[in-house]
Amino acid sequence: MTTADDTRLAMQGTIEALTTGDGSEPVVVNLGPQHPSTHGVFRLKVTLDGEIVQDAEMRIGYLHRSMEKLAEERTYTQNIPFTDRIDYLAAMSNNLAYCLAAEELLGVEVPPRANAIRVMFAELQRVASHAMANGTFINDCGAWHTPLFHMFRDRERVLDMFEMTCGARLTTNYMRIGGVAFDLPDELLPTLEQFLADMPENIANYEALLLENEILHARARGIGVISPEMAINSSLSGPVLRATGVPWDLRKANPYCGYEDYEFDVPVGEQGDCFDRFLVRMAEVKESLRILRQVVDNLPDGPWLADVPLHARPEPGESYARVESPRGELGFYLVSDGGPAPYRFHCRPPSLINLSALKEMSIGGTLADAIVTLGSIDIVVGEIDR
Amino acid sequence: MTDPAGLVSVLGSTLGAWYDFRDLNNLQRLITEWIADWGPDWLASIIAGVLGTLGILGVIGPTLLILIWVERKVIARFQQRYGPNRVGPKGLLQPVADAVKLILKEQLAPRAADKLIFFLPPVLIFVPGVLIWGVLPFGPRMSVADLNVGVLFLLAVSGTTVLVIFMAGWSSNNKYALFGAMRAVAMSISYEVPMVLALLTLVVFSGTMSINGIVQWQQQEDVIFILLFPLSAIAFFFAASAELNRTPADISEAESEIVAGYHTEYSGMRFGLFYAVELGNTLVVSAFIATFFLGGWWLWGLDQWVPSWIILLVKTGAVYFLLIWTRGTLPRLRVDQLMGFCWKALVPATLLFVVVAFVERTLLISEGWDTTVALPVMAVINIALTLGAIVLFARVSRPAPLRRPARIRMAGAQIGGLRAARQVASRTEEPQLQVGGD
Amino acid sequence: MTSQYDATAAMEIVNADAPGAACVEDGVLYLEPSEVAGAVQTLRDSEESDLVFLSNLTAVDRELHFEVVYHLQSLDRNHLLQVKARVTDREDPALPSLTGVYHGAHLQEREVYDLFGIRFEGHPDLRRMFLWDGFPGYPLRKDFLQMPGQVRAGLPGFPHESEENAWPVPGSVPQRPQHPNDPQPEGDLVVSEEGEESS
Amino acid sequence: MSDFGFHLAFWSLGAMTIGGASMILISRNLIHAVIWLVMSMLGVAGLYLTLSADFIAVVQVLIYVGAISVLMLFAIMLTPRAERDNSQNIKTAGPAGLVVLMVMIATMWVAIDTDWGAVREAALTEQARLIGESLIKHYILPFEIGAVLLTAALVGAIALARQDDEDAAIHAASLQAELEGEGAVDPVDVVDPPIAADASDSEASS
Repeated sequence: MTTADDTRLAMQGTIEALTTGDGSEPVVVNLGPQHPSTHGVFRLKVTLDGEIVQDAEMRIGYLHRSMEKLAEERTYTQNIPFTDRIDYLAAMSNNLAYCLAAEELLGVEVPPRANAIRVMFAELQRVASHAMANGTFINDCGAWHTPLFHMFRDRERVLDMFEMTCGARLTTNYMRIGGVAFDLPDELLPTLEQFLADMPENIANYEALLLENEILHARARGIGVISPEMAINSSLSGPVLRATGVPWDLRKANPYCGYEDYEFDVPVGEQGDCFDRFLVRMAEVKESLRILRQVVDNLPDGPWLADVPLHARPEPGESYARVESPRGELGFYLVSDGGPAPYRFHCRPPSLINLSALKEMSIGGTLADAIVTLGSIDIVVGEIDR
Repeated sequence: MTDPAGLVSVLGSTLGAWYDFRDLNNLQRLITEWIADWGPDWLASIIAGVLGTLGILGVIGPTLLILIWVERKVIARFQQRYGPNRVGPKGLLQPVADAVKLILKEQLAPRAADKLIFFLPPVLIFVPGVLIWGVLPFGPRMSVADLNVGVLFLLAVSGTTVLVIFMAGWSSNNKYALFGAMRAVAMSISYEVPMVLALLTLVVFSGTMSINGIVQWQQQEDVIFILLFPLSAIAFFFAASAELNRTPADISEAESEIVAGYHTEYSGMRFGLFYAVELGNTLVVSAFIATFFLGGWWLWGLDQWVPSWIILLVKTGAVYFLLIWTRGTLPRLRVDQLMGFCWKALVPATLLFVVVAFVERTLLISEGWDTTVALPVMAVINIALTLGAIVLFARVSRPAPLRRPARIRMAGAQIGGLRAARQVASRTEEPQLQVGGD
Repeated sequence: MTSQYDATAAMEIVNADAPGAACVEDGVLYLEPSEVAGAVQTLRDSEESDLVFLSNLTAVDRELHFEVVYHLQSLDRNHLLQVKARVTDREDPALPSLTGVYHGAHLQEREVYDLFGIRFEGHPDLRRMFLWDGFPGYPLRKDFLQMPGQVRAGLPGFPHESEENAWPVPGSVPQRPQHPNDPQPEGDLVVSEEGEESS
Repeated sequence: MSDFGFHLAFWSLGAMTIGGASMILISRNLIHAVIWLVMSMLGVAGLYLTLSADFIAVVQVLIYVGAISVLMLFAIMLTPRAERDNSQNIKTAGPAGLVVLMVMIATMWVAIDTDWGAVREAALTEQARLIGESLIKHYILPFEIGAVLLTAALVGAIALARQDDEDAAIHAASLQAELEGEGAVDPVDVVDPPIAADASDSEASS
C-alpha cells in the first residue's frame, strides 16, 4: 500500500467520523449470545456511538433444531410435541395452531367440548405468557425482579393447572388432531374458579405498583416507537401491532374454536411505544380472564376427542391455519402429498417476524433503550430459531 | 448530668469504667493507658489504631454476613418468595456457604487483561471501604479518629473508590466492563456535587466539619437534621444510592444492559470482594445518613439508657431497609436521565438549600434568636420549600412523551387495519385505561 | 371470518397492470417469477385487493421445481390470498425480492434462502440466518443428504401397512451393534439363560 | 508522636511519593502512568498529614486523587490510541531532561538554603476555619479573581466542547472535496442536515 492510499484511507475515516458523530469512533458491542437480557441464546450486535445505537444487527440460529426438516419424517400426530418446543412459553397455542392446520388438511370436525377446552387452555396460556412477558419487560427496564416474581406467581398457578390436566408444565403436548388428549380432571375447575377469583386483585396490585411508576414511564414511553403503517408493512402482529393502534386480532378477525361465541374486546394502544405494548398485554390478560369466565360457565358436555385415526393419511393438498398466540399471529403451513408425514411443515413464527422492525425501533436510542425495546417485543428464541 | 437509673446502673457500674458497654472507648483507653505506663508513646498509638481497626473489622465482617442474609430475605419477602432457608437455621449460614463456594472457585483472568491492574482492584477497593468507617462516631467518644475535617475526609475517601472501579473496568479488556467503568466514573463525578452540597448545608448550619460535632449539634439543639433540611437529606440519600450503584441508579452494573458492569470479568472471591465491599459501603452509607440526618447515636435522651452504638445500629438498619426497599421496587433510570436528574434537579436544589442554610445561620447568630422557637419555624419553612421544589421539578422536568397520557382503547367491533385503527382512535368516548400525562 | 380472496379477481388486477404476469391453476394464483415483486406491489396497492400484510412467506421443494408460497392478508377487508411462484432452476434458483414491497419479508426471505437456497434478488442483506456461512447444502431441499439405497427423504408409510416400512427402514439408518433397543441377533441370549439357571 | 513514628512515616511516604513519580517516567502505558501518579499524590497527602495539615491532606486526596486523576483517565480514554507506547519522542528527551535537572537543582538549592524556622507547636485544630477566614478577609481579591478565571474557563470549555455539527459537516465536505480533487467547497452547500427526519413515520394514526 502506498502512502497516498494511506492518506486516502485516513481521510475517509475522518469524513466518516465527522459525519456520523462528534469525531469519535463507534464501538461494536455484542449483546448475547450469553446475556441476561436476550432471553435465551439471541445475539444482538449493536454499533454504538457513546451510548447511542447507530446500528443493530441480530444474529440468530443458536437454537436452530431444524424442526421443519424433522417434522417431515414423523406422522401428523408425532409432530405435536415438536410444536411445544417451538414456543416453549406458549405450548398450548402452538399445539392448537398445528392441530387446526392438520384438522383442515384431514377435514376433521372438532366436538364442542374440545373446542371449549382448547379456548380455555389457549387463554390460560396467554395469561401465563403475558405474565412472563411483562415481568421480564420490567426486568429489562432494570427492576430488581420484584414485578417478575409477582407475575410468576400467577404463571405458576396456570402451569399447575396444566400439570393437573396433562402432566406437563411447559411442553404440554395436550391438543390432539380432533380435540384434546384428556378430559378435564375433576380438580381443575375448582382450581380455575379460585384462580379467576384471585386474579382481579392481583392485577389491581400490579397496576398500583407499575402503571403510575414515573421511572417506568421515563424508561418506556416514547421508546421503540413504530408507526402503524410501518408495523403492518413489517408484518408485525400481536401486542406489538396492537400497541400501534391497529385493532387486528385473529380471534376476532378469523375466529377459530368458537371464539365468536365469547364476549371479549381487543385492546389497542395509541403511540406504539414500549409502554403501550406493556399496557396492551396487561389489558389482554383481563380480557382473557373474561373469556375464561365464560368458558367455565358454558362448558359443554360430550366427547373431547373426535374419532380420528392415529395413522392418518390426508389427501394431497395444503392448509394454512393461524391462531392469535400470545406473541402474535402464529401460523402453520402444511403440505401433504398423501403420505403419512407432512410433505412440508412450516411455522410462521411471530417472534421472528416481530423482530423485522427491531433495527428501526432501536436506532437513535441508547443501549438501554434497545434492551427495553427488545424486551417489549417479547421474543422466544425457540420460536425464532425453531 | 446525673447517671439515670438505667440498665447500666443496675449492673452497678460507674461511668467511664472499662466494663461500661455503653462506651467501648473506655476499654481501649484502659489498654492504651496501661501500655503508656511502661512503653513508648508510638507503641500506644499504634496499638490504639490496631485496636480500632480490629474493632471496625470485627463489626464489618459478621455484619456483612448477616446483611447478605437480611437483604436476600427482605428482597425475597418483597417478591413473595422464601429466600434462603436451607443452609443453617432459617438459612442463616447461606452467606457462609456462598463465601466458601466463591473461595473455592477458579479465579479467571482474561488473556488480554492488563494483569497487574486487573489483580489490584479487588484488594484496593477494600481500602476506602474500611477507611471510611474510621470517622463514624458510634458514641460520644466512640470513633477511631474524630477528625475535625471528618466530613471532608468522608468525601475524599469515598471519591477514591471511583478510581478503583475504573481500574477494574479498564483492565478487564471487556466492553461491558469498560462501559460500566465509564458510567461509574461519569456518575460518580456528577453525584459527588450534590453530595458535597448536601453536607455543606449541615456544615454551614452546625458550624463544624467534625462528624461527631454535627451529631452533638443535633443533640444540643434537640433536633434532627432531616427535619431542618429535608431536601438535603433526600438529595444525599439519592446521591449516595447512586454512588453505591444500587437500583434505581445501578447503571454501572446494570444487569440487563451491561451484564455486571466493571466486575464482569472477575470470578470467584475477586467478585466476592467487590460484592462484599459494595454491601459494606451500603451499610456505612446508611450509617452516615443516620448520623448526619437522623441524629446518629443520639435519640432524645434514650442514649443515656441504651448503648449509643445500638441506637446508631437501629437507625442504620432503618435506612438500610429503605435502601433495600427502593432496590426491590423501582426500575432503573437510563444514563442520561440519571445525569440529567443530578445536574438539573439535585444540584440546583441542594445549592438553594446551601444558600438557605447560610441565611438562616446568619440570622440565628446576628439576631440572637432563641433556637427553641427559631428552629421549628425554620423547619416548617424548609419543609415547605422542599415540597415546593419537588412539585416544581415534577412539573417542569417531564419530557415530552410523558406529557401525553398513555391510553388503551377497546376496538369493539372495529377489527381491521389502518382504517379501523383510525376509527378506533377517533372515538370520543373515554378510553379504557389512561395513565400518566400532566 | 377471514375469507379467501378470489384468485381470478386477483389475476385480473395483476394482469391489468402487467399482462401475463399472473395465471390461475386449480384456484391458486401463480405469478410469473420475474414479475413477482411488481405483481405483489400491485395487489398491495390496489384499493380492491388491499393486501397490505404479508402473513407468511415460505417455499416448498416440489422436487422438479421450487414453489415459493406467499400468504397475503388484507386487514381492513379481512381476506387472505395465497400466491405462488415457481422457480424451476434447481442449480441457481432465484426470485425477485419482496423487501421493497413488504419490510416484513426481510427475515422470511433470509430464512428461505438459508434453508432452500433460493436467492432473492434485490434483498439488501441476503445471508444465511440459522446456519453458518459455508454450511454445505440447503437442509429443507428434498435431496439434502440423499440417503443410500435410493430411499426418499420423509416417512414412506406406517409400519402396519407394509413390512418394508418397519423401523429401521433398510439402508436409511446404519445398524448399530449392541444397542439395547435393537432386536438382538440370535445366540446373544446366552447371558440371560445363564442367569435363569443360576437363580 | 514520637520521633520514631514520625521518621517511619516520613521516609515511607517520601519513598512512596518519589517512587510513584519515578514510575510515571518509566512506565510506557499512559493509564499505568496515571495510576502511579495517584500513588505519588497519596504520598504527598500523607506528608501533609505528618505536618499536621489535616485539611490540606484531605483536600489533596479529594481533589487530586478523586477528581483530577479521574479527569486525566477520562481524557486518556477519549483520546484515540491512548494505549500507544508513549516513549517515541526520544529525540527531545536530552534537552528536556537537562531543563528538568536544572529546575530540580534550583529548587533543592532554594529548599536547603532557606531558613524554614521550623515550628514545633501543637497541631492547628481549626485549620478549615483559619483558611476560610484568611481567604475571605486577607486574600479576598485573589480569591475572587481566581473564581472569575475558573468560571471563564468553565464557560470556555463548554463552548469548545459544543463544537457545532455545522463545522463538522463543513470540514467533512471539504475533506471529501479534496479527496475527489474538486478543490474547496462552499460551506453554504452543506449546512443543510444530511438526513431529513422522516416525518411520516413518526406520525401515529391517532
